Amino acid sequence: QSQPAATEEPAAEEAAGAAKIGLVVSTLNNPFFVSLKEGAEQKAKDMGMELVVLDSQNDPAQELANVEDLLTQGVSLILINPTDSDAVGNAIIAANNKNVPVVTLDRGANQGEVVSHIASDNVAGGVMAGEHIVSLLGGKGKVVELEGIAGTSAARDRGQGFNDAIAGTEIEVVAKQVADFDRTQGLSVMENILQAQPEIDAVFAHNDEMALGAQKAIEASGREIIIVGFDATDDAVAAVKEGKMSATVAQQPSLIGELGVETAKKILDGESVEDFVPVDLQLVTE
Amino acid sequence: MKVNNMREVILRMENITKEFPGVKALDNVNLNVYKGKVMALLGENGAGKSTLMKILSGVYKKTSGELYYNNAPLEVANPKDAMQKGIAIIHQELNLIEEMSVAENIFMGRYPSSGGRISWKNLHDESRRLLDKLGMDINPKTKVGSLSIGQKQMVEIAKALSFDAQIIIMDEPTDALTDSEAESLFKVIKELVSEGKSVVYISHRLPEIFQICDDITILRDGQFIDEMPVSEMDETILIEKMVGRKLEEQYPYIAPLSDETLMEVKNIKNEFVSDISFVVKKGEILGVAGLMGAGRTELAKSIYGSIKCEIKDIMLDGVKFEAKNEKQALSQGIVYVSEDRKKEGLVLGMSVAKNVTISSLGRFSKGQLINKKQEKESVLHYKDAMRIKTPSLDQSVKLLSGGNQQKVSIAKSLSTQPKILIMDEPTRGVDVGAKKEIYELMNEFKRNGLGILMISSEIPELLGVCDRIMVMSEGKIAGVLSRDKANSNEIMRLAIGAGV
Amino acid sequence: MKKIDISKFQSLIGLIVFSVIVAFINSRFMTTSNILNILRQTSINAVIATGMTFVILTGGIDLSVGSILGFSGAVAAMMLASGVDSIIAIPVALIVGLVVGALNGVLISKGKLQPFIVTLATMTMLRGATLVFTDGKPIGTGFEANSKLFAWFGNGYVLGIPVPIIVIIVTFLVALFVLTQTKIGRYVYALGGNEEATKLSGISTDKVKIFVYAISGMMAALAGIIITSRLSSAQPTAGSGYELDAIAAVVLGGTSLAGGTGTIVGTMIGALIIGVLNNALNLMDVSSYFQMLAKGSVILLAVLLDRKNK
Amino acid sequence: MKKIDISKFQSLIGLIVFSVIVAFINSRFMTTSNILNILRQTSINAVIATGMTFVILTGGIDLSVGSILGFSGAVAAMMLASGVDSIIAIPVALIVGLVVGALNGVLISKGKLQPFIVTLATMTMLRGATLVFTDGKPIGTGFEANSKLFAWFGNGYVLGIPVPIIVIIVTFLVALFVLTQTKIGRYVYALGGNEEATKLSGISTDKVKIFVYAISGMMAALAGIIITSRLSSAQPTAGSGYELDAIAAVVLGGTSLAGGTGTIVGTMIGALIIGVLNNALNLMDVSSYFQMLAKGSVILLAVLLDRKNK
Ligand SMILES: Nc1ncnc2c1ncn2[C@@H]1O[C@H](COP(=O)(O)OP(=O)(O)OP(=O)(O)O)[C@@H](O)[C@H]1O
Ligand SMILES: Nc1ncnc2c1ncn2[C@@H]1O[C@H](COP(=O)(O)OP(=O)(O)OP(=O)(O)O)[C@@H](O)[C@H]1O
Ligand SMILES: O[C@@H]1[C@H](O)[C@H](O)CO[C@H]1O
Ligand SMILES: [Mg+2]
Ligand SMILES: [Mg+2]
Repeated sequence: QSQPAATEEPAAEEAAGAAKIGLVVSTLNNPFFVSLKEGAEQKAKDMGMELVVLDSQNDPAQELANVEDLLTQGVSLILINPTDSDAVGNAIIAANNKNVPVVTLDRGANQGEVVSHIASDNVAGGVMAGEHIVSLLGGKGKVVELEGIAGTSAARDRGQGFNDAIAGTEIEVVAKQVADFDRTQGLSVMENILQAQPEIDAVFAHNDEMALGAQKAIEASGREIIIVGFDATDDAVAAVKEGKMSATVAQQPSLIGELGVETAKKILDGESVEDFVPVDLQLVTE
Repeated sequence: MKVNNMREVILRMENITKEFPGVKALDNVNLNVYKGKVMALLGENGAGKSTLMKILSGVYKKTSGELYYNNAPLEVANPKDAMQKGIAIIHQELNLIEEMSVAENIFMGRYPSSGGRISWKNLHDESRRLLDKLGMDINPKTKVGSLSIGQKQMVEIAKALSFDAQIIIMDEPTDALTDSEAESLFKVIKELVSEGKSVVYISHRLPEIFQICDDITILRDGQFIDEMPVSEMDETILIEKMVGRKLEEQYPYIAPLSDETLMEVKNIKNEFVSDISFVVKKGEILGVAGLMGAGRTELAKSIYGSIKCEIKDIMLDGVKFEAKNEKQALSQGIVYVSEDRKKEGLVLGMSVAKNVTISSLGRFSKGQLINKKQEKESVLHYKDAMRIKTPSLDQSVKLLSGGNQQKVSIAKSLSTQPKILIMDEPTRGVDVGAKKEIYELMNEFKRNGLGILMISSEIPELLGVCDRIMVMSEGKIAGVLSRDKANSNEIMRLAIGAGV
Repeated sequence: MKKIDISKFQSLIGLIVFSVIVAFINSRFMTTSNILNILRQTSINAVIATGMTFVILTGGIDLSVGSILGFSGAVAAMMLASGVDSIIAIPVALIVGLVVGALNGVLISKGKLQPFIVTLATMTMLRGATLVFTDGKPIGTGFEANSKLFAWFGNGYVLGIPVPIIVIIVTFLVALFVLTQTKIGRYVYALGGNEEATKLSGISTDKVKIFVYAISGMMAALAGIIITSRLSSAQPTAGSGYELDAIAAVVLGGTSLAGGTGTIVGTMIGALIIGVLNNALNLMDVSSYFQMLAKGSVILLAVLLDRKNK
Repeated sequence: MKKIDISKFQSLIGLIVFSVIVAFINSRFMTTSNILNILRQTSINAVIATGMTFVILTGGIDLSVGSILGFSGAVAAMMLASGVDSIIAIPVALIVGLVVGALNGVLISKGKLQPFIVTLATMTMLRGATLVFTDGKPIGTGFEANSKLFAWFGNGYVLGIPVPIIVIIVTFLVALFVLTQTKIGRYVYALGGNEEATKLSGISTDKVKIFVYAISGMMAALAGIIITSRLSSAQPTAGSGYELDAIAAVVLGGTSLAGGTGTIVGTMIGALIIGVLNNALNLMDVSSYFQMLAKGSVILLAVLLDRKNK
């Protein structure tokens, strides 16, 4: 595979002003990533760095285009929150080819050279949620799993962790439906499941948006069901406080964003960084 | 200009000019409309008649000129404005909403209502009254889409009458009508006139002009030629003024060359027609007469493969002719020219050239590749032969005058070089000069030993050009008359079913 | 007329047959509570599809309904969150939808633009506006006194019937009356049947167009209010993709996208087919991938059957 | 003819003016590398929009292109992953697209169904099928010898020009030739202008319909191959929503959704407008929410300007 002679030298302007770095976010249609972005923006402001944020709208092809556009702009480093760990590969390779360092946030990359990866472990989070439910139900009961957007790594990993955690107990998943990480979908899918299942003890939703939708459906049905979500968004934490949800696995999206910018700064200053920066997960219960 | 002092001019159009991009459709044209009189507006296809009337009815804006109504200057902003000022128009082309009922179409835009709710009873009663006046026996609740083209035309007429307007413009109203309906229309026109209303009447059927009009205004090539009372006119002078030259024999007839059979229809049967058997000889024009709804169009479409048949047994040139669709019919040498050029005949948005060759592209192509030079030459040939008036071959067909559109539609079918040409009302909307050109073309077709099935509601035309005339009634053949035996009484007798 | 009646009847029969089959497979399907559940879920799509029917009857299309839904929902929630009373917030949200819809209509009629592209553009713009305006985060409607009525709208009951179901019944009756008994309703059909002829009859086709898009916008806003009320929160992405479900309901109901023919009764049946389908597939715990397969097939089957009867 | 030429010219001028403005604001915009970058990004949409132009010219619409893209991409990746050579995998993927598209065409023509609803149904079904078939997971194309050619397709260069750009140039020329110089091209326009008259002119309108949907399907598959190659991975959700960008490109290019008029040159300009817009907004660091607002407005503006010139 031939490459054209590099006509532009992206790093050339680096010394001229404040370093400009790029952040490519998988989607900004989800409060989680909005927090991540805001954390990064705040940190960049504090540190006097210029940060360009682009939204991939959950489409890897758009993600690749965004990275290409950033490279054209001549950013000196790219923070990327992949739409998908496999599909992001060529975007990272494109940056590698121009010698622009890459840091991944929240979701990893399976190809290309990444200087550092900053994320919480979604499989571990799924396990946390699963174990919480196992202990509340005493290892026996019927649960419903509301899945995230089909094909996303977050959905896969959380589902895997959760199912690992309940494996070997007498907990049975009686319904498993996709609700697209979306609150409205969470509501109607849960309503229908409630109709179908006379007995449900707990619900695990792959994120809080779906959990909050499901909570509405359950509230309306007047049934008592344990709800566990993921993300610890403001709404969800409030719901946990009010006892409407049992727990949510707290990620710290804002911190992921902040750490991303900090790490970027270190890399640009020539300091060494860890290749994996884990961000704590926490089970938020009342 | 001779203006009779006894007449009261209710409307005057003075020095009207209308320019379209690349076309000066009207150039300083005058028109007088007299109270209680019928003014004929005549001219060749493309002379500018419809354009002038569209200016009067608010569809087009004039480029320059003045209008006076009861001697006061008149401005017409849009169609609604024209209606409110007492000017109603029956457009040359149908403007109906097929999915809606007859009554809803007649009163479109003016439904009687009370308390926000349409008064259906009122609407239907009023429509019934108008239809009765026109001698139309159709239920006001019928969907317009299920009517024949002639019936639709009658609905348009009812619509124009419903305004109770002072001036009623009729742009080729009898174009799609058979004689008996035309007669009902004439009766209505006489009533209108006797009530003091005025009519502007456009038609290419000259005998009608002498029957119902009081005065004649003639246009040629967008220019005003003359205005005079009908009483001072005869058909020869009229034609001469219209076309700007003398026109010999209106119906140029030549005798058939042989007696050999070209097409033999042994039996056709479906839900529209039955017991249909007849022959068309080589070099023969077989006319098809009948009242509206007799099933002539359906017969044509059954042969052509557009309508499914239970039985269809046809021999063409000694070979069994079988066509399940139009494509198969064309490839075996039969082509159909539709009676409804706008809906079925032309792709209005496409150019003249592309319309002419759409059915016969195979002749100009190697495989898929079109030879554009060859195509253009052929189109030019038809343009000249049929005197199609268009600024260029690339002009969109929808911008041509009605008669010229009809010529394009016929050219399209001729371009397929068929053995049998089925023409459904081929001279509908075509001026006298052009009609003759079409007849000449048909004769040339004849000379080549080919056959024509000509459906027409204009009996004089059938009598003038056909070798034999087949009369249909209620989906069956009521009789076949040879040229020497045929006359309009006999045709009418058979058409109303008296012959069976 | 008779023909249409038969075909209406047919899709209704299809719906009934399908329901009976599901009822046999899953006994919970035919319970009162599930039927109310289906109706309540269907109400959102049915309301949007009602507005969409007006638009499609004129031969137009409205892709912006989902974004209008999201936008007006956010407006309502924002007002409630800042203490405005429901009695103000609800009409304001409806008017916002109406105005945005009318704007679509103005662009389409006065600008002589294609409805598809205009509403595609406003769909994109309004979603952007909603995201800017909410900063990409959900807005809670609060649970204070001022939002009581608002909460009732999505969650309340009247004589045991959920309010959204009442809303859709009322909407249906009003739409039915307008389309069949009023002048403007008939002009909607006329415009879709033959725009040129309608214009020549002296009807202001521009006004009719503005009317239908305004109705569609207002219906979308109404749906936005119901959703926001049900979730006690306005999602900035609420309504994305809803246009397709609404159009599907209209077409399943036998309305032609070319305009001029169709009925509001058909649209209701179309919306119910989609609603029952979603519910049934969930009840039978069909995996979501297969749900897509099934949904697509049923839509195809429904239109094919409908056609056969014509 | 002259009129059309002027209008073509106008949207091109609009594109150029816009580009010049952006070039002033951002000096990186007009660099060779960025221009190649824009063209390469545009290639996906341009390829799909080319097929869509055929469909829209007949008065139809194809909503299933995004799903066909995803499906054929997955088929190609699956084959490559199991060791099949690119030289087989690429044509097979194209044929899959062609066949699925033809199926749309058969349903629409033989079934006499509305294109919108048929392709909406197949869009849903195919997405479901892709998810079932990939189990919702992305499929890597691998980096073995067998996928070299495939990788080159999306990432390679010929004389310094990225292959996807070559692909779109070739596609454009072929489409231009077919639409202006061949019988079938003429029939496509005729069908869109007046179906009834076209049929009575002895043209098999069914075949023309099947042809255009087959072309659209194949073009979508071609786009799927490019994307999958560029990402070295087939995403089960790839292509969702792409139909709207493709339709927007076609309409921006001056083609009427009613069918019968339009040009492939226009579509290319339309696709470029969208591509340049996306790139420019990114380069100028416009926040993503405002990008939506801007994109919608520019589309509106473009169609309004285009109309003014007619
Ligand atoms: N909208 C238009 N744009 C361009 N040219 C037009 C337009 N309308 C009419 N014309 C041209 O103006 C001329 C007059 O057309 P018009 O329809 O008034 O003729 P007409 O006398 O009614 O003919 P016919 O007897 O065939 O109906 C024709 O040359 C026609 O091609
Ligand atoms: N689409 C239709 N649906 C139902 N009936 C129809 C339809 N088209 C025509 N008919 C009926 O079929 C019969 C014959 O049609 P038509 O009037 O076209 O015959 P015709 O002899 O060709 O008359 P015309 O002089 O009007 O051409 C009529 O009774 C007519 O009402
Ligand atoms: O971690 C994030 C969030 O949980 C979000 O809700 C969905 O996408 C995941 O990647
Ligand atoms: Mg005329
Ligand atoms: Mg007839």
